Amino acid sequence: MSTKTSSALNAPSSGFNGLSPLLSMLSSLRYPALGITSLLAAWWFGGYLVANDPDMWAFANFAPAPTFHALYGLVASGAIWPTVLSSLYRILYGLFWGIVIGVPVGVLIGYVGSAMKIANVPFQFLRMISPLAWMPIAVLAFPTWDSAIIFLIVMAAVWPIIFSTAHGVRRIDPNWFKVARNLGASELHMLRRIIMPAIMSDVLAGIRLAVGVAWVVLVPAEYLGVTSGLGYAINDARDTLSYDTLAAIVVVIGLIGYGLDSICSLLIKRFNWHVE
Amino acid sequence: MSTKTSSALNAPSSGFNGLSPLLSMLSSLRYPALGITSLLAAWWFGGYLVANDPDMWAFANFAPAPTFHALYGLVASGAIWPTVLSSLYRILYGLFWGIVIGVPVGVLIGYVGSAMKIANVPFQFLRMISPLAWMPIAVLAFPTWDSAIIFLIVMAAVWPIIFSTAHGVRRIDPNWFKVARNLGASELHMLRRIIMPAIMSDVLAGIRLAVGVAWVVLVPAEYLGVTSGLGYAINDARDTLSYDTLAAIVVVIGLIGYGLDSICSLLIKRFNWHVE
Amino acid sequence: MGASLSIDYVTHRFSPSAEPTLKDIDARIEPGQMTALIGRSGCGKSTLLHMLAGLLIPSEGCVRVNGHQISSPSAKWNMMFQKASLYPWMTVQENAALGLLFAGHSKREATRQVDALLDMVGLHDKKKENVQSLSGGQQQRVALARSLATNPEVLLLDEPFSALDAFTRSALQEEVPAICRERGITMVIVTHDIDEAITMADRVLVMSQNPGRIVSELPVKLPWPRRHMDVGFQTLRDELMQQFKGTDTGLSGRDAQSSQPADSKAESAA
Amino acid sequence: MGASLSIDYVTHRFSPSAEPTLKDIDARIEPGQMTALIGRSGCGKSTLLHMLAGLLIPSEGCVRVNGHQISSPSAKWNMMFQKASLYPWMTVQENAALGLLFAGHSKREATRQVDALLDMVGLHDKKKENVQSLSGGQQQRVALARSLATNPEVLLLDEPFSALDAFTRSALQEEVPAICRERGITMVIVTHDIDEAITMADRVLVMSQNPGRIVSELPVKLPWPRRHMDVGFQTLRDELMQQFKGTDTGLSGRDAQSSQPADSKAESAA
Amino acid sequence: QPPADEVVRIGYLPITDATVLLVAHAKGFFEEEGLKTEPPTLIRGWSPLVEGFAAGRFNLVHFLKPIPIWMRYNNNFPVKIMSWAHLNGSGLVVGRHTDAKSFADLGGKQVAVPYWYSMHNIVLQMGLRHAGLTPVIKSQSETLAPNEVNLQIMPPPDMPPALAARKIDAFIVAEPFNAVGEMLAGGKMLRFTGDIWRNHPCCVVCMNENQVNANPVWTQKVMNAIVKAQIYSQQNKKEVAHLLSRDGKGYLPMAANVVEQAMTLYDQESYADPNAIQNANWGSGRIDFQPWPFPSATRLIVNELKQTLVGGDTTFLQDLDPDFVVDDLVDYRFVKAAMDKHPGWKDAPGFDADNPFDREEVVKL
Ligand SMILES: Nc1ncnc2c1ncn2[C@@H]1O[C@H](COP(=O)(O)OP(=O)(O)OP(=O)(O)O)[C@@H](O)[C@H]1O
Ligand SMILES: Nc1ncnc2c1ncn2[C@@H]1O[C@H](COP(=O)(O)OP(=O)(O)OP(=O)(O)O)[C@@H](O)[C@H]1O
Ligand SMILES: [Mg+2]
Ligand SMILES: [Mg+2]
Repeated sequence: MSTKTSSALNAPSSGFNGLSPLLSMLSSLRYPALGITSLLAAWWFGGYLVANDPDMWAFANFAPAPTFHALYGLVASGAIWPTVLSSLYRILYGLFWGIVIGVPVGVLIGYVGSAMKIANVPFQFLRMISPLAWMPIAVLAFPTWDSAIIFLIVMAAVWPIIFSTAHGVRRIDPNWFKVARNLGASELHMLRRIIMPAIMSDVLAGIRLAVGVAWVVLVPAEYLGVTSGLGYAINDARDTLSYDTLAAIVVVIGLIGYGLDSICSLLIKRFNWHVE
Repeated sequence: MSTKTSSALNAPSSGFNGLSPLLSMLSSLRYPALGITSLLAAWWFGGYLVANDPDMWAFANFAPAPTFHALYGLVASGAIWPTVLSSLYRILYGLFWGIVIGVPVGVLIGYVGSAMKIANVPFQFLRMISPLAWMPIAVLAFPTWDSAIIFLIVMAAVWPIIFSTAHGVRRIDPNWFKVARNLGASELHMLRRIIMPAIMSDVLAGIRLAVGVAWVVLVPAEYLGVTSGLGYAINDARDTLSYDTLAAIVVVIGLIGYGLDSICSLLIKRFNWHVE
Repeated sequence: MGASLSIDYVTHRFSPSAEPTLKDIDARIEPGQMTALIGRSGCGKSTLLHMLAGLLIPSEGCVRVNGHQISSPSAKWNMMFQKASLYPWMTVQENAALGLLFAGHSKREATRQVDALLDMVGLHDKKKENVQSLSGGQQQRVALARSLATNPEVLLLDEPFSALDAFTRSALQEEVPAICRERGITMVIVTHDIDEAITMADRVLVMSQNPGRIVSELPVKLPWPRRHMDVGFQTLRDELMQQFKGTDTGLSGRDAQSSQPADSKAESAA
Repeated sequence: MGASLSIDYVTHRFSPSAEPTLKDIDARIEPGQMTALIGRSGCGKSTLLHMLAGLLIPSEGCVRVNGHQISSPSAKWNMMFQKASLYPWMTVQENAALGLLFAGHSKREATRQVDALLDMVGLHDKKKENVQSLSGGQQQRVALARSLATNPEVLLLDEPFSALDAFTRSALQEEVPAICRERGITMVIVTHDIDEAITMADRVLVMSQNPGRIVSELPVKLPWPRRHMDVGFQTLRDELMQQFKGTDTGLSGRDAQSSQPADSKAESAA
Repeated sequence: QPPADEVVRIGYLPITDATVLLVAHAKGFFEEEGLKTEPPTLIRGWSPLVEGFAAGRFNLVHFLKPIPIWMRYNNNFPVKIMSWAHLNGSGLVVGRHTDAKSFADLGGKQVAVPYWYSMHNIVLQMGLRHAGLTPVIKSQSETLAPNEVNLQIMPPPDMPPALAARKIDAFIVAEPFNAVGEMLAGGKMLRFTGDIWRNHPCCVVCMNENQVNANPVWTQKVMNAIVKAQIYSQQNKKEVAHLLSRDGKGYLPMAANVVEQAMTLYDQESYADPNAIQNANWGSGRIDFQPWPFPSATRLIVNELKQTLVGGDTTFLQDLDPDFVVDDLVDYRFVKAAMDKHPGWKDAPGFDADNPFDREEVVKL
């Protein structure tokens, strides 16, 4: 999405430039390339600093070169795939439940004032509980480790979704409700035709945040009785001081997260009704 | 905040009911009371289930009765205060930096299209990094344990703020930009007079989420060389399997979090320009 | 068939401590009658219309439709708002068809029905477009089609043609009452245009401001369609203009600076 | 002092593949001149005004102010939008004073200056109120005050009085040109009201639709203030009405259903 | 004021393995040697402790014995083992739902270990292999063959509830989590590790080689204090337990009675069924303290590590020569000098007056 103002002003003319599609695609990659380059540069520089510090050189493995070497090793040996799959499964399952619970609850507390008042105190308490504090409960309450981990992910990921959704509902133009009632909308119509389309981009923004939170929680969650997954691999890498592997796993998580986020972005574009 | 529709329809008449202020205050506590009661009931029931399981009865200490007993002990002995203070200090400090970094960055990527494109990839990678994966870096890069912990909190709390802010900027009515430019607003005016007031409630919604994330991260962050704090106390409780203390600390975190959240809510009300 | 409306001693304050915006409004409207409401900007016309639509509950008094007090909106008494408030995620057609969808019609049936109305308001070539790309007047016409489509018993129009050019406006000033007469719809139109009031209504209510009251009422007993140049039309216009002028000098006395030139102009226009 | 405006062969398409919305618009406006732009709803009046304000870049041709091509908005050429677009977190006063604040005036000074304007538009008792509680016409008047306050060289008004009652409107139809004359502001007003065009402008441009073109131009050489009943006024009105009618039958032929009754009505009005 | 790196900076985990470091601090042994100390820093988890040590935050730490092997030979970090921290001190606890009486009964079961590179994992796998079972690392959903034992890594605090909720069938861990597992989760001690491998090392005291070389005098003083603490701890287990606990100086978060049971309860009546103490004649305690880093034990560990199943990449281990490690990894000079100065260590279990600095490793499975 481009600047509001410049798009409002110049969008019509931008279609007329003489660039071939390929060239314009390349030039649209300019910005991401700049971003990636800066990240790599900062990363490399961090590694360089550490490598040249007499006390800390042992940690210099997290620099880009060893990391990509380790990443290559992980991919080439195929060791990464089961790891990725099992974590992805947990994340997606957790997000699924986060959405299934979070969106309706968010709409409810955004729309119905009393629901909001009832839920406020319990939600404030629940959402501040660290996954590490939930762990004993998860261990006691769930039959399998996987379900305990998914529970931890849900307990962390559901809040951004609930809050974003509720915030979106509260920001809906009150006139839109009036007009709909006035046209005879039932509560169901209101939900399907007015509220859902109106808040879609907020829900997706919440899900985007939830994706990040889910990955963040995955690492402590995979302390629990599992022997595969990216969080487990990170714990393992730290245990063996293999900071190259650790950084490689972080890169993998970043790539997957980026993929999930891109899906959300696409959906936001799809459901965004603001004219650009 | 009450239902949009009911407020739009009935707000004018609601001021005229005959209840005395005291009575109406009491009746406004009805909903929170219901919420708290349900939470306590669910909690009590969970404890009851565990206590009646022949295998797990020994872990039933997290139930309300032992918890409040432990809480009383913590408060009566005064042991809780230094714990609360040191964590609160870290959280507030972390939130402070989260806001100081997050709001400008969020405005920038929401407002300037190219900034968004540049930052997207690096941000997607950075935000998925678990505090546990950051830990080695934090230990290396920061001179004190406290600053390492605050770094971990910032790295987790900054994302909801950035994303909420950027989302808010992107949702600003394009006409508002047009009108402002048309009236001769400089970029600085735009920021101060248009963007900031327009996104205030989004920023605060982001901060509300960040408060939750900060508490969640506090527990693993206080793995690191500190000897006080609520996260530290939770870790202690876990090490000793004193689930009553663990639950009591969770209650304390909930209370403080609720307090912080209420401040945000008040500010949201203060800065919300939607007519109710 | 149309419904009867009854406004029973309605007084409204937006906050308990404020001066009343509307005061002791009392009026009855027969089924199928077409009533115009005129008055100065800010006198409370939209507020009164919101009450008739069940979108606002008066702080005193009540509003009845067919004798039943109304307290909530319904598709039976439809209001077209002063601001178009279209849904930006829907096309023109979808916006216009919304009321029919809510009433349980299939998408196809609803589309078919609104197509005729969209043709009538001159938007045949904009049906599939996003409403955000419409001009101000086009948006207003979509809102009009949307209100007409629900086929309500009571139709409340809040300055429905304010963004239209003279020709489009003039066409619709004829079409809309024709539709209402045909279907027996009770119509209330708020307008700031005295000619429009006379062209479209069976009677005209004049509101004063601070507080908003109904200060006079004029039946319009002219044949349809009404011609601006007819003598009856002109007489009525003069009479209304006098009434209207009275709302300012007599009752508020506040709007002095703007009312002074208005008087002189209006006189010359009359 | 006012600036000169020059529209040089402007053609505009909202998307490269679409039919042009504006086609070959070419016109020059002298400093201090007051120009009215009339045309059917949706013909492109607002689009053209956006270009004059620097808020939209034409896909072909260009717009010049005092000979310099403009490509961005500026406080020197101010546009009052068709939709009021007030900032909901500000009071009436703050909204109106915004342009002055941007121009570097102190808050006190800005407030003092807009107070007079707010009095003029009849909002003296609403100054401290939130703009969301204003009626449609009141909001429009705030926007007008905001535009006037910046004291621009060029003032672009997009149907500025559409939500106002006859009296308020009539007062402002006199006040606004008076201010422009006094300060030498170049004014362009878009309106759907032929009387308004004649009352306020030195010349009237008539636009056709599909595509939007300027089809005719009429100088208005009447003394100020203008009276609707004057003979010169009536002649001009009849002439414009004919031109206006031509924009439909001659060039688009699409709006048939709505234009038919419009013609008959307009004729009777003329 | 001594330079910053001469202040003794201890990092520790809140487990009984840290006893000697904490006792040396609590009892002022460092100060007796003329050293300045900072209060020991509590860290949760081996990884942050290793990172803190490698980043120079600490100059005196305790590590599980395999960790320095890993750091020195996989990461080339100049770590040196200065002495042992304690002997024995761990056990294998089985859930009451399993009825397991010996290693052989663990076929098809889930067993949790605290850390792949730990004595616990090594001893557990020695036992499993001896019983003809194969340790595997599989996901929970995969079915296990009757002769397979699935291993998983788990933070010690989660082990007792996991055992109670029957998610795992057994765990092997250091004290006091065994004691907690017995008391709260109805677990049974299947076998003490010290009853399998006589007086095995568990944690070791480590320092940075550069620091040692740069500051031999300082190092000697530190080691003197450590040896004194070893002797004191071995002779006053009960008092030390109280001292470390929350009720004493609060180095550990546990209550005194838990720490006490974890350090002292070691009799055959209490642990008859299953028979957790089969070699009572060894004279070991539940935990014992003895500083000398017997080379034979290091050799055994390196050899065993090579056959121990762990979750990471262990290629570097295969080329590791145990005899080289014995001399390269451990610094015997300072501990020897300290032991010569403070002979109280001779009371330690398994002391052989004829050959005090060599021993034969005894493993009875
Ligand atoms: N952003 C846009 N994208 C596509 N089409 C647009 C856009 N904005 C306006 N249009 C189309 O351009 C034409 C002219 O619109 P414009 O708003 O200029 O009309 P107008 O003359 O101001 O009409 P009105 O009197 O109803 O306000 C309309 O048909 C409209 O649908
Ligand atoms: N929500 C509100 N809160 C407070 N005051 C309000 C609110 N809505 C309207 N008002 C005030 O009530 C008065 C009547 O408003 P209303 O919108 O009914 O006027 P109107 O007759 O429709 O005017 P116009 O012709 O300008 O649309 C105005 O002075 C307005 O400021
Ligand atoms: Mg109104
Ligand atoms: Mg327009």
